[in-house]
Amino acid sequence: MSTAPVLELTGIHKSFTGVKALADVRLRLFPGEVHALMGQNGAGKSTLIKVLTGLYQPDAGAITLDGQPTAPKRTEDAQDLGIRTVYQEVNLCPNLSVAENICAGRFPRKWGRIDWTTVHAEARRVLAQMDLDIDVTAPLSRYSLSVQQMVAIARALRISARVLILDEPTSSLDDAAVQRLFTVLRRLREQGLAILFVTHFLDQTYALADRITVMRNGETEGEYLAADLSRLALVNKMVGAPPDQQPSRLDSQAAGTGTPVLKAQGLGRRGALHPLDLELRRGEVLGLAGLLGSGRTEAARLLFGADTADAGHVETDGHQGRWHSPRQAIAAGIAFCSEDRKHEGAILDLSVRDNILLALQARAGLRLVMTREQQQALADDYIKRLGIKTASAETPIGQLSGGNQQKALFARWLATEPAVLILDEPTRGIDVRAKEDLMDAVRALAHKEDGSGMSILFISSELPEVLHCSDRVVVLRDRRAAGEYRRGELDERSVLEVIAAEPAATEVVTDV
Amino acid sequence: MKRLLSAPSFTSWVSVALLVLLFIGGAVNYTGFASPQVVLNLLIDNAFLLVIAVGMSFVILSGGIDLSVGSVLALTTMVAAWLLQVAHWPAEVVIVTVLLGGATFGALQGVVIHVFRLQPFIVTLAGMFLARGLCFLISVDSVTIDAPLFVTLSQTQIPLFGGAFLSPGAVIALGVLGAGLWVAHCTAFGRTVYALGGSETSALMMGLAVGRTKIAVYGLSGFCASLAGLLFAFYMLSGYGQHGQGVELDAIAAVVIGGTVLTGGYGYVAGALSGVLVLGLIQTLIAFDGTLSSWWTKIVIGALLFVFCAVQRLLSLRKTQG
Amino acid sequence: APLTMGFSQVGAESEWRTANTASIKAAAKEAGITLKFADAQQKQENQVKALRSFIAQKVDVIAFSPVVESGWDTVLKEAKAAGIPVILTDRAVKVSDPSLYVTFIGSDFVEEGRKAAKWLVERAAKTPNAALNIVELQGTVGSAPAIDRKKGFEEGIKANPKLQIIRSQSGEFTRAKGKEVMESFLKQRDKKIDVLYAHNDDMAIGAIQAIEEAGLKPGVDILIISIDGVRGAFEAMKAGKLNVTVECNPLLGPQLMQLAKDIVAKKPVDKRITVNEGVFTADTAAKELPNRKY
Amino acid sequence: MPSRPSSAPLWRHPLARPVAALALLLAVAAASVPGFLHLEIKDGHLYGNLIDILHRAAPLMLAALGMTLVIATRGIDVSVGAVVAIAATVGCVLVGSQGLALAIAAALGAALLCGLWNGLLVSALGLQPIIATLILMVAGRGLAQLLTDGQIITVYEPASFFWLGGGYLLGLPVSLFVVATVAGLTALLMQRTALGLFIQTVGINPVAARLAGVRTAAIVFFVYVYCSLGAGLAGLMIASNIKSADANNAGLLLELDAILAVTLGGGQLSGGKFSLAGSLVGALIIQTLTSTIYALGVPPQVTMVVKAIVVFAVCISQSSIWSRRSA
Ligand SMILES: Nc1ncnc2c1ncn2[C@@H]1O[C@H](COP(=O)(O)OP(=O)(O)OP(=O)(O)O)[C@@H](O)[C@H]1O
Ligand SMILES: Nc1ncnc2c1ncn2[C@@H]1O[C@H](COP(=O)(O)OP(=O)(O)OP(=O)(O)O)[C@@H](O)[C@H]1O
Ligand SMILES: [Mg+2]
Ligand SMILES: [Mg+2]
Repeated sequence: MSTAPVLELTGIHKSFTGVKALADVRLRLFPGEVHALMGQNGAGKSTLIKVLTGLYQPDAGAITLDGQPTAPKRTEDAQDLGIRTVYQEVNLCPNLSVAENICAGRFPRKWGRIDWTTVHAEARRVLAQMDLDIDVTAPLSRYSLSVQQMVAIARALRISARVLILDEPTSSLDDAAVQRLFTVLRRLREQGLAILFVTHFLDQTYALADRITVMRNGETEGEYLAADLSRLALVNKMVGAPPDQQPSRLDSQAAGTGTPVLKAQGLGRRGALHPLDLELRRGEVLGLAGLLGSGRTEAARLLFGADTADAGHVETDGHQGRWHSPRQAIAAGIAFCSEDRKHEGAILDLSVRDNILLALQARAGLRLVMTREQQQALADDYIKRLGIKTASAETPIGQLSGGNQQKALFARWLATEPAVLILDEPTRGIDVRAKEDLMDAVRALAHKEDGSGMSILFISSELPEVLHCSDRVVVLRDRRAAGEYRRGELDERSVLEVIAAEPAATEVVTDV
Repeated sequence: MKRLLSAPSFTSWVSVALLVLLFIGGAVNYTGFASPQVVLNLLIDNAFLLVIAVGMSFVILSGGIDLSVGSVLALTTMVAAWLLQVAHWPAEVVIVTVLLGGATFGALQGVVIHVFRLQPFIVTLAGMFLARGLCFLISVDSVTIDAPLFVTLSQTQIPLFGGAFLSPGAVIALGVLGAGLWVAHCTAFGRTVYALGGSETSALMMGLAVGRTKIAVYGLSGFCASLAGLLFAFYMLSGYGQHGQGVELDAIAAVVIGGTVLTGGYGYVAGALSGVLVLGLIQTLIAFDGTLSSWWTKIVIGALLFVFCAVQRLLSLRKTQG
Repeated sequence: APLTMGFSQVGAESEWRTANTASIKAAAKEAGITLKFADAQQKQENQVKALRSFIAQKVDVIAFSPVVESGWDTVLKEAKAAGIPVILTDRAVKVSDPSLYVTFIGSDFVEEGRKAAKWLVERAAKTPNAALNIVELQGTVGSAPAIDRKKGFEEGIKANPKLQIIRSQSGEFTRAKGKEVMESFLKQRDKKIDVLYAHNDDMAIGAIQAIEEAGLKPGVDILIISIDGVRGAFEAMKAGKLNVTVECNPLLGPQLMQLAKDIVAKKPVDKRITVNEGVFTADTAAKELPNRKY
Repeated sequence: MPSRPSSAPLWRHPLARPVAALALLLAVAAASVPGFLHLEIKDGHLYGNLIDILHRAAPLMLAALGMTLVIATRGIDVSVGAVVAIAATVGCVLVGSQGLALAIAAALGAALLCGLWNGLLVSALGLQPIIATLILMVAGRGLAQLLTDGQIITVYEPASFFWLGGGYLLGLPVSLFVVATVAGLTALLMQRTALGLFIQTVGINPVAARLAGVRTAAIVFFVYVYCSLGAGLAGLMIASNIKSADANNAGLLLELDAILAVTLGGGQLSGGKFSLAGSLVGALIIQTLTSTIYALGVPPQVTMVVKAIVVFAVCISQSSIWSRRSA
């Protein structure tokens, strides 16, 4: 492993109007190695990757490939140099078919025309590496974010390359999918590929990485061999604390068992979810566990009225029936933080302040709920409380790093002080420390001494998170409830057994 | 039935069905309507519009818009007439020249849009003024074309069955439609156009040739517009700065009626044909009726357009809900 | 069976045109002719489509007011092949073979321009020493009346060097644009404006408002000449704000229907039939106004 | 209205480039046409090219204000010109017999109906905005002509009708006060209520807007109604100015100019952030250009080319690539 680096970046500087994103950053990628890039939200990981792949031009610094200086001007250049990239947000075309998304740019041809049969076969082949068997001719938008993320990875894997860059590829994948991805990556590593991997999961880092570069506040903190760096040391380097500081833990209180605030009876939608009974009580955190495609997102959307149910009904304080629009659910005190922040959450061009204010204001209607100063104070308060890294509350949310966008959207719903808060993958793309803070916040919101806590429906592909947070866990399988367990009744292993009692649905369910 | 309903081309089939209904309506009400020549006239009279609409389909699919096509059409007729009648160039050379000129004009607009990151609407609007203005710089009057090749192409009737005929222009237009379909669905360029319309940033991050494709799309539209100009010149045998007023709007309408989404990424080039036929059929119906005053003509066109779009929309709504 | 005529009108872009349409429709009813009317909305391609549909309907005679002069060969040949006689109204066409149409009935735009110029030349003769600065409000750029009325007028004043067109701009045949352009002319203080020549009455009426708003007396401080002779022009003349309008008679319906009958009955007709048109000045306006139906 | 951090330098302000373009255009006109900027008092009011520009731009500014909001929601309204014709005709047909108040109410009422129709097609039926409004664009002028039988309706009475489009107040055209009032009220509406926020939200990400509880359909509905009302007022203004209604020509192609004004003012046709002031400046740029062309005595057949070149130049000067270079 002591060969020369394939790719080396030195002295990279990059600033955006008013924001210094990268300052004197270094990075070395060696062939046959997996290199983890670690850092808190907003540390500059994604920006570095964008510089390296020609999407941004660095203000200063040098990139060398095989010792030769290069300067990719466009993403095409980077591809031609053998650098394949999966960016942080899914950056594919929702209108194109899965197969096209995988093959676009390098279509197999026959007699001057695209050879569709081969295109589809190719797509199936790469997806099969990750055990995904879906209709590759269907438009990408038909599939959930997790599937889209796998498609994005498949696209990068299709063409053999010399450097493979993956920016938080596993943020919405479940364990099984992650394991399959890792198998593929290990094989590629053996073939001599240099792999750069960004993640906030320490387990994944240590399972795969040979070398770790830590970034903090836009600077390189250091480069280490994974074997030489303990977890604790890594976390402390990321946050900039002394190497042996232990994270403080807020001990959680007992489960709240209040009165039901949200009851779903036989709630279902053809093609999405079998009729489901669900009860959410005051002051509890209810976890929804399940594999990809098990119907968790669908359940959440029906509970919120994002999709209209065609069976069953929802009961809240003083309301019984089906939601016809999210507005009705919001009026009944329900909030929903979607898993797809780019398409269903963030209003990218608007400021962090406006984004935080939006749901509160929408509920109030046209009359301004607060003065400009109060808005400012509200936004600043959340920015501080949730540790959102932003130049100011007036910065467009699109300029924040992924994890910080996620936090701002969480703030949007907290600001409405809902009775029921539905969180679909709220920890997606959030760094280790922030994740703990968020989970603590979730429990604190629910477990108020006076019993006035929120009821929270917590969905996450991270089983430990679900188990850690929830007072009760409902397991979904194949789009129906497969069991309900109280806190402490289950450990990770037994949940996995429940989840995987039958082989997970691997084909698209069109009619239920 | 279910299969049909869930097919992605469902909306297009709705258009075809409505088109047939509209035609039957005409045939029942007006004598002489149900003759094959009336159908063929739809193609003959709208050949130029079809060609422009094919080019426009690509532009709209890529998420852009091209307002300059009507003026480029006029400019083509004018330049062609001037080269033929005043400069006495050979007809073949003129044809090649104007086609290249149109493509260049379009591509230049594409370059401005891409390099300066400007909105297609405004750039092509300026292009529209420019091309129209250039016509009047050549001559404000209309110029008759009498080059033998043009006259022959204008007056040739390609006999089909039972005395019905098609013009060479219509055949060329159908050829362009076929080529357009092929390019859109079977070439990397075509797919990149769709990708651009789906999400430009994504296309960029996927490493697709965004800039080249954009420029090519406008070049293609310019080419189609000048080819349409030639067809127009065959059709009218004249060059005139006022030709093709408002054709850009007709073309956009045809493309959108044909099921393409104006914001890009979704739709079929084939839809251009049904869109053009709808617009043509509405006009034919009105001409056959022959009792409408000028203002009722406008109102009826609007009403028919409304009925068509509303029914199309309602049927596809039913589909997504059912 | 009653005679069927297919008539393709240019559009309804002006009062003059509306009067023209009304006259044709009324005359057809009067003469017992079934009229197939199609409005081309100012587009030649629409007219060609309409003519094709008339041929498909096998009408007995086709009449149309061409949007432009050129570009009619192909479709007229189709009409001829179908044995349908064609009458042109209002505007002439340029075709390779004059037998493609039977006759032309209507006005001569160049002649109208000449008549306007003639009035001005005579008027200028009364004040032989003074030079007269003329501003011109043109019609829509490229349209046949705009081109021809400009041509005729320029021809008419050429002989007199004291008559100079100092500014010329398109007012697009509308009141609003006529007013806007005239306003702009009036703001330029390098040369005094003596005469306004407008290609149609609407622009002249708009310009009169601009002149009044600038504190001048239209018809007195600035002589105003226009063409068409619509009702509004006569009202302006009666008020002394317009000096002269050259009539362009839209009421050719009865003549057209008679022609159609004659042609179908195979009677010989002239190739060129002009309609009666006059030049009306402010003095005759009051008398003529009640006769104006449009 | 979009806000800006006050710390940004002046030349980075979104209005800086449009205003600079306008200033440059005026400078060119002043340099090449002697006395172009000359103002004098005539009959107790200001008189000169500058006043003409403001006065003539008034209807366009009204249309551009509405178009700004429509475009902010990712829509487009091509029926503006037709609505102008309808309102102008209704107003002129009624003003003689029914009196001023009723005529104005009826004209604005007709415009309101047009807006409701457009809004219904776009937000309830879900037609694509360009097609939805194209229907009215085609049929609207026909409806207006139907009311007048194709004639131009000339208004002789009452004189008060001419005040709106031709009168003066405090030495300035009344139309300017109308525009100022409408623009001011709109700006107030955007600032003092959440409407501006909602409009931008719907334009940037309609899916997210719906999930956040914004009444997307109602917002879309509103902008079309607002746009039509603005067009209706513009129609009355035009009719009042020329003391007549010309159903066939009133407001012809005004929609194109309005869209151009919005884009020249820095608005994005893809929706989202908008600037009312920018659109007003855009409208002034267009009118200044027209007036300059008249004043320069550019022959009509060259006018289009000149216009095109100026529009190209203004656009390119506003390109974002310049600011990136200098940043
Ligand atoms: N286009 C932009 N304009 C302005 N600032 C930007 C832009 N892109 C990124 N930034 C800023 O640069 C910094 C680094 O962002 P980056 O996305 O690289 O973080 P990250 O390490 O990938 O974080 P995360 O783990 O949340 O994805 C952030 O402060 C962000 O606000
Ligand atoms: N591994 C897979 N193989 C085949 N199809 C899948 C797979 N994962 C998801 N899908 C399909 O994707 C669609 C949406 O599933 P989605 O992942 O949103 O459900 P979910 O339970 O909400 O998932 P998540 O765990 O991401 O919240 C379904 O049609 C499902 O069949
Ligand atoms: Mg990142
Ligand atoms: Mg999910």
